[in-house]
Amino acid sequence: MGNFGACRDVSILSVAPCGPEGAAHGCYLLELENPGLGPAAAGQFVMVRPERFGQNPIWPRPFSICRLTTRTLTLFVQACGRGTDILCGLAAGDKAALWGPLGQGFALEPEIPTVMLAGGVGIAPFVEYAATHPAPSNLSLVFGHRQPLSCYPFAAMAELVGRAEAFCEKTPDDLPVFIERLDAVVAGAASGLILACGPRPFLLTVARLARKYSARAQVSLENRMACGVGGCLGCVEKNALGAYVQTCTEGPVFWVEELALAEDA
Amino acid sequence: MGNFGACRDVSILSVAPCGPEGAAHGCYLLELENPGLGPAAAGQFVMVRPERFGQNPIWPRPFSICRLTTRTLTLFVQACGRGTDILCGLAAGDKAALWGPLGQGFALEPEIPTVMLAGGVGIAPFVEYAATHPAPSNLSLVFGHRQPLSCYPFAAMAELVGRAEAFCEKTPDDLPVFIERLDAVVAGAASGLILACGPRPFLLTVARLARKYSARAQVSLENRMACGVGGCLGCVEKNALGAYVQTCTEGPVFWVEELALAEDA
Amino acid sequence: MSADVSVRLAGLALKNPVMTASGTFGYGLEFAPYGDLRSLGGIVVKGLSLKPRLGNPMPRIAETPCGMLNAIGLQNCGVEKFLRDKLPLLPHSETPIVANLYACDADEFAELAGVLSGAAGVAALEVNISCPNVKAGGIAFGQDPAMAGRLAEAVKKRAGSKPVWVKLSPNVTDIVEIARAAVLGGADALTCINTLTGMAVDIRSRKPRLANVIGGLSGPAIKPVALRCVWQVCRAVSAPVIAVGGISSAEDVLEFILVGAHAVQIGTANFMRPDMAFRIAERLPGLMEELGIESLDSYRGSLSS
Amino acid sequence: MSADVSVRLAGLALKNPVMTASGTFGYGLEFAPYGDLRSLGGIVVKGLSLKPRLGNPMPRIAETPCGMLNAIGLQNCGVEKFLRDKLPLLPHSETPIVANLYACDADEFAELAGVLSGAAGVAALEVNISCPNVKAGGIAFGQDPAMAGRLAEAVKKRAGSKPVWVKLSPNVTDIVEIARAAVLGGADALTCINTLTGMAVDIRSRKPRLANVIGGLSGPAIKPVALRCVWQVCRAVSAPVIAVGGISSAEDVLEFILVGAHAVQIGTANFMRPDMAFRIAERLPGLMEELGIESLDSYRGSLSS
Ligand SMILES: Cc1cc2nc3c(=O)[nH]c(=O)nc-3n(C[C@H](O)[C@H](O)[C@H](O)COP(=O)(O)OP(=O)(O)OC[C@H]3O[C@@H](n4cnc5c(N)ncnc54)[C@H](O)[C@@H]3O)c2cc1C
Ligand SMILES: Cc1cc2nc3c(=O)[nH]c(=O)nc-3n(C[C@H](O)[C@H](O)[C@H](O)COP(=O)(O)OP(=O)(O)OC[C@H]3O[C@@H](n4cnc5c(N)ncnc54)[C@H](O)[C@@H]3O)c2cc1C
Ligand SMILES: Cc1cc2nc3c(=O)[nH]c(=O)nc-3n(C[C@H](O)[C@H](O)[C@H](O)COP(=O)(O)O)c2cc1C
Ligand SMILES: Cc1cc2nc3c(=O)[nH]c(=O)nc-3n(C[C@H](O)[C@H](O)[C@H](O)COP(=O)(O)O)c2cc1C
Ligand code: FES
Ligand code: FES
Repeated sequence: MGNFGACRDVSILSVAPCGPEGAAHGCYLLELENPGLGPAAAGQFVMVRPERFGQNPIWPRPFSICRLTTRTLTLFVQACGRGTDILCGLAAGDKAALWGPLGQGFALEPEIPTVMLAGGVGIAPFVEYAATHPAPSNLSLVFGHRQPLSCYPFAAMAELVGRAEAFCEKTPDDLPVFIERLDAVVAGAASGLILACGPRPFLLTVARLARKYSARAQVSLENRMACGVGGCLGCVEKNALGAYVQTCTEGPVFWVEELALAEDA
Repeated sequence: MGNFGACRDVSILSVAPCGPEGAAHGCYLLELENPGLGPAAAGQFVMVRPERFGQNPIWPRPFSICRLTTRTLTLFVQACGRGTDILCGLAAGDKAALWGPLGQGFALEPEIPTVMLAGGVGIAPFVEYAATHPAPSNLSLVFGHRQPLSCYPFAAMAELVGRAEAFCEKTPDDLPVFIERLDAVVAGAASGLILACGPRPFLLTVARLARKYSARAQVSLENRMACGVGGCLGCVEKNALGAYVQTCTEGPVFWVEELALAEDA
Repeated sequence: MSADVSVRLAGLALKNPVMTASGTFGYGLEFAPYGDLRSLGGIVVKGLSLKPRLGNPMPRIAETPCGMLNAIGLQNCGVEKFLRDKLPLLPHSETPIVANLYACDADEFAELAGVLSGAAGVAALEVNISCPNVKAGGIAFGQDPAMAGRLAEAVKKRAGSKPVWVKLSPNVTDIVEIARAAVLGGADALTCINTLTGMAVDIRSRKPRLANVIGGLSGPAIKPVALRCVWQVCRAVSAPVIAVGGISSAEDVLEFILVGAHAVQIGTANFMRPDMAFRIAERLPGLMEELGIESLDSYRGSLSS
Repeated sequence: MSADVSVRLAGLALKNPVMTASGTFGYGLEFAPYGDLRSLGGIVVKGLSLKPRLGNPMPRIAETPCGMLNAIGLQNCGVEKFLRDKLPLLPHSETPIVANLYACDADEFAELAGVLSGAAGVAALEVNISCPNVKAGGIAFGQDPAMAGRLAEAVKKRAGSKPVWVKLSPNVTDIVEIARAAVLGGADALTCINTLTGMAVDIRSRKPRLANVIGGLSGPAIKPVALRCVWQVCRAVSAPVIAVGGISSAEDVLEFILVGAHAVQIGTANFMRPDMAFRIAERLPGLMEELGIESLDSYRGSLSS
């Protein structure tokens, strides 16, 4: 088969648990061949479909670009379902179809103090963001997590950026405490740039706080996607005008005020 | 989950190409844990469904017992489709559901000169037959094959049995020559016992020759099976009375005269 | 404190909602080596006709993506032989054994019901008005509301005290219409769904993969269609619904209870592994506890929208 | 000597039979980075209505075994914007671009056809009388033969010289009846099939997986149903049939040609990888050579039984 353009068949180079406890908590780093992906902005994503999927599951899976070098693409993947379980069980040499970089990445304002708010696997795009930021000392990271900290690519980031803190949510009681902390962080960063990636409830909280403190904030959505290229209209989110916009092409990163974020979708 | 009886979850112990050229020709030996399968007659089979199948393919796959010891079950598998490709790509430690021994094996008449006629993977049950036969010197083997001989478990059998010959079918022109040879073999063995396993056209030829020379002959069918236990009525063959009999429970081994073998099924 | 998985279904008390589907579990006995038949909520046996039937020529089955096609053509040993040779060996006093009825017209259905009405070990009659694999009757019955009602009535009249279930075809424009007609005709419960009509071909030999050309599609592939049918029928009729179509896990069972089913049947999944139905029945209470579901009655039909 | 993959289809000359299915290939342009749009047999764009439509609330899609459900609800930019902003960017002089029409009644369909009849870059009109995901019209149109005939007629009258294709629903008792009505009404070709109506639920949240509750099932799971429908329709009508439903390989394409289809559409498989349709179109001639098939015309409908 010829090469048809921007969708390529690549080899998996390695699949490794992230940190000593990664396997137990389903946290993996996947390294793939970089088949020559164009320049990427942190926050953009790729679609991956291992051969192993066969016809089931049917859809590819979207993942943030966690680290892109000229030779390799690294994804940080949490095994949490059929597709990610298969992905994290792959071995070097297995094949996957890969296309990207897709969508819109995070705003980059090198001189502006920028706070990265990450929840769980939502840390993935910020690894690339920090690694490619011209002035990482202007960055700070607030990271909420449930699995042990070593299961995430946190330590290396903490060394790179100006400030990094992690908050472990062990019980439901910890949640209000974390939200309080986020409130303080957003309040303090309202004049800078706020970027958030994580589970939907986390993003809703960030959006609410951004409005509360009139902060400039972007959120990265993780809507269900079938195609990733704007072809199915499945991944939409309601925007501020009441229209449905494709999160795969117009997102996944949006300014908070662009969207009519609903609690329930 | 408890143990519900005769269907068990076992580990794959090893998957290895058969002979130096096995991988190139899709011929593999699979070694599985023997979870305590009851005593088996050569010609009986097992159903295997690797976890890896997920929901697609939906059916398990039937394989002849190629070798059964107290600790291990060996299958000889030709990768020729979705299911067998997956099976032959498994690694030690992968899990599969396994049930059997199923169906009716070959007749065993230790004192009677017995000719085993095998075509391709149809050699599998004869490995067990020869290994468990009380007087293997009464056995002879005629083996028709397409892949290199080293891709099949032929050499070890040849040492064990009284006589063994192999016939390589390289081009379509070789077929009539092989059939001529089979004619001579069946003619010469008409007073003994003839057992055959292989592709359907091969079995039809054997059945025709057995009738021609009034030889006592058994054939082992490879009809498509969904359940392997008599539950679906999918695997039937027309018998001499015009009724459809389940090949998984009443076969796969039948006396030639029990069946109304049709050219076309 | 274990979750309550018992079910009352049109006069029957089931230990649990997990039954087996007709044609996928033989006469039950074939699966006895793989689990305790008494642990099942019920066993529906292979479709029975008045006289033994040969069934269709081979090949009769073909694999499809996440499913399969079959055109068995209702091969069976006939009702007499079933009652004489098979039923006595089944644990009918501990688990409801349900007869699945196939016939070519209303009179024959009535006669068959009459024969079965007297069989002590038979707990209910399931009327198959939806088999796509036979020339006479079969699916056409289940596609015409008037006919469906008439057959339900004919069977009910001769069924004595046995509950009558009517098994519906999804190959219709409006399954609710057929469901209503069957209930009006006297059905005590409805089984939803039989197979979807499908086909497979071999591009090399240029032949259909089934000698019968068309067959019935079953397995996980059809679960979304079954779920939709069960949901529609549950909202429209008050008779209890027994769900079938692509169920292969305890989670799937709860999906069907959630949209309103009283009980379920495991079909094609029995071929994935012969202990499947047993495993699902065993797993269900634990899953319910994990999800905080106290009883099926409390969960049934609780879908919000 | 390469196999002949060209097709004549109701007045159109296609390079090859591999088109893309409405709603699964955006407006075509989204897939331009993944292959040469001119290498396709045709491109059917997302369903168009007279006015832009918002579509259904989210979530709109759910994965199912070997398939998916969608309830997009025909979100589209409206026919005007399509003609103004999208069509000029498509290679319409090299590859037929087909408009897929959705409307709420016959008058609206006719008006829409009128608008499109004048658009030079539009090669044919595909009338969607079978969408399960909208309240008004949609699937009900495709379930009533009289209505199907009326809509075909209304569109045909205003379509000018453009061929009219009518897209059929599999959610009917008898698809042949609808097919005949559409052809009598004036359809030049029939597209078979749209999605099967299905549903999925979440046992934890107790909610439907689609905000619209029900949706359309597509993908390899439904291929056996599509194949059966195409076979039935091809035997019953002389109008050419465009097959769609679960096609994901060149082998699948030949299956549908074998039962009588003139051309095919790739739908859900475009989501498996965005170069899927291009790959299938490229692979087809090679596969035909391997199988000794000289032309599609010689292979079409050659199923033996
Ligand atoms: C732009 C984008 C970037 C992402 N980046 C990462 C990343 O860097 N690392 C990472 O681990 N995960 C990331 N995700 C989420 C990841 O795609 C999902 O976890 C994955 O698709 C789930 O697949 P599964 O088969 O394992 O789960 P499933 O078995 O399909 O479902 C498990 C759960 O995940 C939800 N889900 C299923 N598919 C998706 C989907 N496509 N998007 C979101 N939720 C889904 C289901 O509703 C269900 O609740 C990203 C998602 C998006 C949209
Ligand atoms: C009793 C019995 C014993 C067998 N023993 C062996 C053995 O020892 N070693 C071995 O390699 N093979 C054996 N087979 C055949 C083996 O089961 C099939 O090769 C296998 O099921 C094909 O699966 P697949 O998914 O690779 O092929 P598929 O992709 O499903 O199909 C490839 C081809 O195989 C045919 N086929 C599919 N399923 C079956 C089936 N269940 N039985 C027969 N043909 C089928 C199809 O029609 C098709 O032509 C045996 C079969 C039976 C019934
Ligand atoms: C091999 C096979 C045989 C079947 N035979 C019958 C039958 O005799 N009577 C009947 O009512 N349904 C029969 N069915 C339909 C099943 O009972 C069930 O309704 C259908 O397969 C859908 O469920 P599933 O997807 O779980 O298999 C048969 C199905 C299969 C696969
Ligand atoms: C996301 C999605 C959107 C669709 N939108 C339309 C549409 O707008 N108009 C239409 O006629 N069919 C639409 N369809 C149906 C497809 O064109 C096709 O008929 C169906 O999906 C079956 O083919 P498949 O299995 O190859 O996907 C849509 C299908 C999907 C999956
Ligand atoms: S995922 Fe298909 S349009 Fe966004
Ligand atoms: S394989 Fe099911 S009855 Fe033989």
